[in-house]
Amino acid sequence: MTEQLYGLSIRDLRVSFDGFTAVDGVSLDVAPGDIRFLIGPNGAGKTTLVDAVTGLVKATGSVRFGDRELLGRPVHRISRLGVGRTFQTSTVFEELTVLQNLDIAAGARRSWATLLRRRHGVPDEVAEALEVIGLAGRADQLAGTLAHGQKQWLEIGMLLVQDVRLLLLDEPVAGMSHEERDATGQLLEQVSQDRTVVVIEHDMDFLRRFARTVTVLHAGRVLSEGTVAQVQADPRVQEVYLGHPVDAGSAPTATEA
Amino acid sequence: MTTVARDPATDVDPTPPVEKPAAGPSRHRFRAAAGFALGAALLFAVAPLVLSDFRLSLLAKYLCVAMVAVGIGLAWGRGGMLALGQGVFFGLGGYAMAMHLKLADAGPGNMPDFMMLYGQLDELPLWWRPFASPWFALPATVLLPMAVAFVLGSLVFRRRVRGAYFAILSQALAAAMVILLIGQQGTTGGTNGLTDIQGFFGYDLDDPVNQRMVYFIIAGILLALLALTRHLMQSRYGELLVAVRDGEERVRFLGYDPATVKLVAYVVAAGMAGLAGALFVPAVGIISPALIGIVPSIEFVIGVAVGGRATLLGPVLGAVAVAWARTALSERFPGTWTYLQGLLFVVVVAFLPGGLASLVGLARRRTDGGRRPGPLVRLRRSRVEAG
Amino acid sequence: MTLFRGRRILAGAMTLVAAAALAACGSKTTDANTSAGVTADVSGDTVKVGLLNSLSGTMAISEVTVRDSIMLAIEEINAAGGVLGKKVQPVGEDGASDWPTFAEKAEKLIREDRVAAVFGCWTSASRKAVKPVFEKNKALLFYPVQYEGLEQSPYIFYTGATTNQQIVPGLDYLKAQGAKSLYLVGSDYVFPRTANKIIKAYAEANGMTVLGEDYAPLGSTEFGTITNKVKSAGADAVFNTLNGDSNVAFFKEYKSAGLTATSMPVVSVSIAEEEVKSIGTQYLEGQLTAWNYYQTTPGAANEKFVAAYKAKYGADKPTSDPMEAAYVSVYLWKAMVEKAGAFDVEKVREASDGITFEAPEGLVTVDGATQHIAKTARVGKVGADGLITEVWNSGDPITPDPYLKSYPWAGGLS
Amino acid sequence: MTVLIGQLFTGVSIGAVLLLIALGLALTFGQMGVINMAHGEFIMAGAYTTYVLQQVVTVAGWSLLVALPVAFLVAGTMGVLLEILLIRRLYARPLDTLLVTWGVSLILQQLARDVFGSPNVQTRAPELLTGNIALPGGITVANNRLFILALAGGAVVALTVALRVTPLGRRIRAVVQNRDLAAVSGIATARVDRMTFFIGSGLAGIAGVALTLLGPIGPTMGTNLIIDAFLVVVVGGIGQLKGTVIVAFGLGVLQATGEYLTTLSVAKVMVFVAIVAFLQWRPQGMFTLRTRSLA
Repeated sequence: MTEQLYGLSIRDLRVSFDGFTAVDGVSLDVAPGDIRFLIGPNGAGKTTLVDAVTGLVKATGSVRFGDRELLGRPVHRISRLGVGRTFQTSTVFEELTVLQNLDIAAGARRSWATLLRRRHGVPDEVAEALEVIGLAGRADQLAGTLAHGQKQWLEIGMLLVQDVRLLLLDEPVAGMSHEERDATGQLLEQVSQDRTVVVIEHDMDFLRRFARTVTVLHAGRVLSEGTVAQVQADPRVQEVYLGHPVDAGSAPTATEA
Repeated sequence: MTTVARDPATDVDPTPPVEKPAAGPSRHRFRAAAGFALGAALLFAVAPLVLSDFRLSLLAKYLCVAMVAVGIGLAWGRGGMLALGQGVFFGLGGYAMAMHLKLADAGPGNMPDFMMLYGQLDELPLWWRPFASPWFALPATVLLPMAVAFVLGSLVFRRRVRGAYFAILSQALAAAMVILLIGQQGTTGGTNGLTDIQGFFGYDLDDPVNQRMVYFIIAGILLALLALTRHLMQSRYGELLVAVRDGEERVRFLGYDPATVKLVAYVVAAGMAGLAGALFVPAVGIISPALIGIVPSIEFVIGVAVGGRATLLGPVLGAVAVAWARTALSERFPGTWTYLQGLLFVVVVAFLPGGLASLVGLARRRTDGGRRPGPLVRLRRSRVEAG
Repeated sequence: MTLFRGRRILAGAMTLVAAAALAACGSKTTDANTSAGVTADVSGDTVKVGLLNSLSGTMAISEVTVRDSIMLAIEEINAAGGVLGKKVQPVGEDGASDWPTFAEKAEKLIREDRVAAVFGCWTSASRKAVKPVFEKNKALLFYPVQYEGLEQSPYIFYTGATTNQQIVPGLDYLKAQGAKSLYLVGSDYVFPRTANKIIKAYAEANGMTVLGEDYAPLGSTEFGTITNKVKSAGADAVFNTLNGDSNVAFFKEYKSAGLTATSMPVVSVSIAEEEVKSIGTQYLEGQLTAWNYYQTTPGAANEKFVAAYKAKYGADKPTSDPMEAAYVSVYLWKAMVEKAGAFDVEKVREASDGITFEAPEGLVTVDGATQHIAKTARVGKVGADGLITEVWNSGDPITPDPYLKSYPWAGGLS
Repeated sequence: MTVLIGQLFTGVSIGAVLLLIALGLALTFGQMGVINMAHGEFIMAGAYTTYVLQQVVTVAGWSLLVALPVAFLVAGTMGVLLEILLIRRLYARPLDTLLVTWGVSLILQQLARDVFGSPNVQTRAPELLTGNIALPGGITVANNRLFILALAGGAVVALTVALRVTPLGRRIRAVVQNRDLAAVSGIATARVDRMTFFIGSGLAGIAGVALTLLGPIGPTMGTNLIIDAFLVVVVGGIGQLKGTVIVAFGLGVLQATGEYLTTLSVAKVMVFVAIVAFLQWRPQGMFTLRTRSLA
């Protein structure tokens, strides 16, 4: 793990759908190796921001990871530059085994000759990831039969074997038990040793324990930025959240636009 | 984007689960080898002994349909691409073969009979000429469909035309192809198609012994295609294809281009359909637009659905069973076949989406005592698009 | 992996060995054709005949009526004592409007059921598909529908009209009526395209001009453009070779465009009484058809046929040319067998020349050389009651000439 | 020039037919994602309804008018039955609805054959609708085409108004835009689905009545229409009627023009090529309801 750490640098990012501006000129910097939490009320544009960074939606402005511009590249190219993400709903391949899931994630650079052969044994990076995410004992189990938390870990594991340098996680602990949250948080800390991590999360308790820096989005703009303490002290943040209590443990249930 | 949690219990999975090795690889392989030997014995020894010449030639025809089914199983069952226009590729292969055989029947320098009757052409059209050579025509039966599939597939998959859109487009392609063929009666035989094929590389097709030879070639090639498909399904590519089926966007985020992954399966399926069409010609002696339109293209799919779309053998057995049922039932109850065919579609697809193969799986799991996590557990579909 | 490869080689080897071993015994195309025909099973006190028609699919509309009239003929023959003392036992098969199915079912009737003769087929495509099957097995097909000619198979008897018995007389009639220009509309398949070639050659030789020629895909029901073209061309008459459903749409459009039988008559060659019924006299009244038989054709034989048909299938069921030709074909086969004194195919063929039958359409004679039938051509006009009444006939039966060899203007056609 | 204007009208009227047969699909496929291959047989049901009614109401003009609402009910009821018995189980796997409903369409065709016989049946059109209006310059406009144009236009307006104004329409739109949110907001989505299917299938019935003025009435009449109808909806884009309307007329004019310059066969192939090319440019169709779920 000697690879260099990169930071994410977003400048004046704008995304609009049919006249509705979901992200309205966001600029932010995530330092290499940071664990940055993105929070904000529903409709703040958090997921859209991640969508824009990963090429899922068209956007204007600039998104640089290290010294590479990401905007304008197709999804799979951005992915090959080391940018990986998870989704709010778990998106593992449920009809493949844990091992197959990880093996696919590890293989984007494989040649066709390799692809067209059968897998023999367990590739090193896959074995390593299995240990890190704690699913080594379930390698041959179908991913669809995993518990919810385990699926989220598998997703993170897939990003690890993919060897991404920037992880964008969309509500990774939603619906998890306390024990699972703790395990996930520790996993993030371990991962961030040689990667940059951005987390969208509503769970304030989880945020307080594991966030290194926080960006608050509101109505498509950056409202506040800083450490957990700084952000919590910001009166604008308190105003925005008034009437929107976000308690620890309450799973978000409404649509975020 | 939906963040409303869907209840996994009600969110029924659309596609039947992939077979999973039941035990260690060696046992699995042994089972496969045994199954393969059994199939070969049935096709090469039992069938020719038990069946009359006429029934054997019917079986040869069914096996051609089964070849198309193997390809559809790969593209649809594993890759999620509902290829409703396989008749196009079947037709391309069939016409390529029939054109060569017609030219061979006519003899060097002569034109096929129908061209003189209907086309009043003075000389062979330019695009027919290469087919006089078996060295061109034989590879063309496979490569031509693959090339067409490649062009169409690269256009539509790259633009992320999928699901229903893809199915309807491939159907429209079949319709367009039929109209084109019929419109060029002088050079394609129009609705008649290419008929009255006498010889197959010098062998008289009227001779029952040679018909039997054609049957053996078809059976052998079907077995070879099954072996190839089994290998593809079990390779890393096969796993990737399932992943694309269940979460195309997710695969994209892993750094693959799903279009390429799908393209390979689609092109391979097209090649198989082409080969099947080419072998259908000596077996039945005719290729015509009636075999490649929308209706036959959908009928190719029904066998696959009945047998079990995501399995290796399901499509083959399903295709043969449906084709056989059609012949048997329409002999005994002409006219009612349509009802049965319709019912078959409705019942199997609506109530038994895994096809008959899922019944086998169910029985097997029962004997296994439920030790391994059964793929029958209704999994919820990965909803990556919802991201 | 090794096991896997081994199997693949095994399969390949098996194929090659099997193929090579068997190929060694098979005959080459260069050999004399040695395949013996299948002989019909006439050992019992019945003789089987095959009925091969589409009972499902798009062609069922027409072919079911043919099946009905064949059944009528068989019943009448059985009631009168059968053929050579044997009852005729019909074996029905569904061609399902699918040409390869026709070939498959023909083979089944011949080889499995061992029928003495097969009656059926409608479209040229189905006939072309089964022709090699009958030739290979040396079995007999009686084909009851008017067709495009240019064919002569030793194992097919054509009891419908060939082109010189329907299309050419139709043109003669138009010419006599003073038509100088024609517009050709047809379905996109073999019969219309071939018919139109003949029409163009005829027109050229007879000082008529063909102002346009349009084809619609089979089953097409959108005739706005074609009608537009027809109307703006302003021909003296339209020669219509459309088939099936398309006719309905065409005539509805034709009337909507303000074209009538008096302003621009249409001569159709695929519209018989059954079709008139499904299109509606509202659209067809006064239009012309060319056939060899109408329900209204006078004569005792026809009165008997029409009465028997209606008694069996319902008073509202019309009789038509293909039905009549199918009905006649069974009687012709009976006469041939009785003349030959055997069901043997070769003997029946030898006995066929000169066989006559007092058919509903008038006297018909089998021409042994072409295995077609000499028949009288008739042009009729659709009446308000949905029946077609004759306005012209050729007088004597016309000798069949499937390749139009006796017509100088048709020299380049075949 | 006269011919060209005549052709333009032909194109528009082809478009009107396409619109009528595609409108119901725009609702069931476009809004619910169900690929109903039996839609053509619902059209057939509408046509046979006209035929049956004409046996009772013998004055052609009246029977046609009576047939419109009755055919709507008949086809709509068939649609609801289909929805309740089969499609409800298949919302999670839209591609499978294609195969299941194709099976249903086979059964319905055979049923029609057994009930009404294989041959086509005829209906009498009111004399008013078999004539034409002569415009200056030798252009004639067929009355039946005008009637269908008006019918298609009326159907579009009625549907638009219904979707915009009525409570059911609002619910339908809510379900289309976000099924889950609609469900948690207290909308009985299952009932809305059923009503949507009723209306969509009912529109097929109305198309069937209109088609009796133009073409054959027989067991297989639906199969010739279904692919064209689907292409219109696919190219038009889902979730909005606007695209269906524009594409129906666009394809109509394209086909009429192509057919005039070449042949009907070539024109059909041209239309197909144009569609593939168009989907290269806009893979989601002409207009798509922009929600992030489709991104």
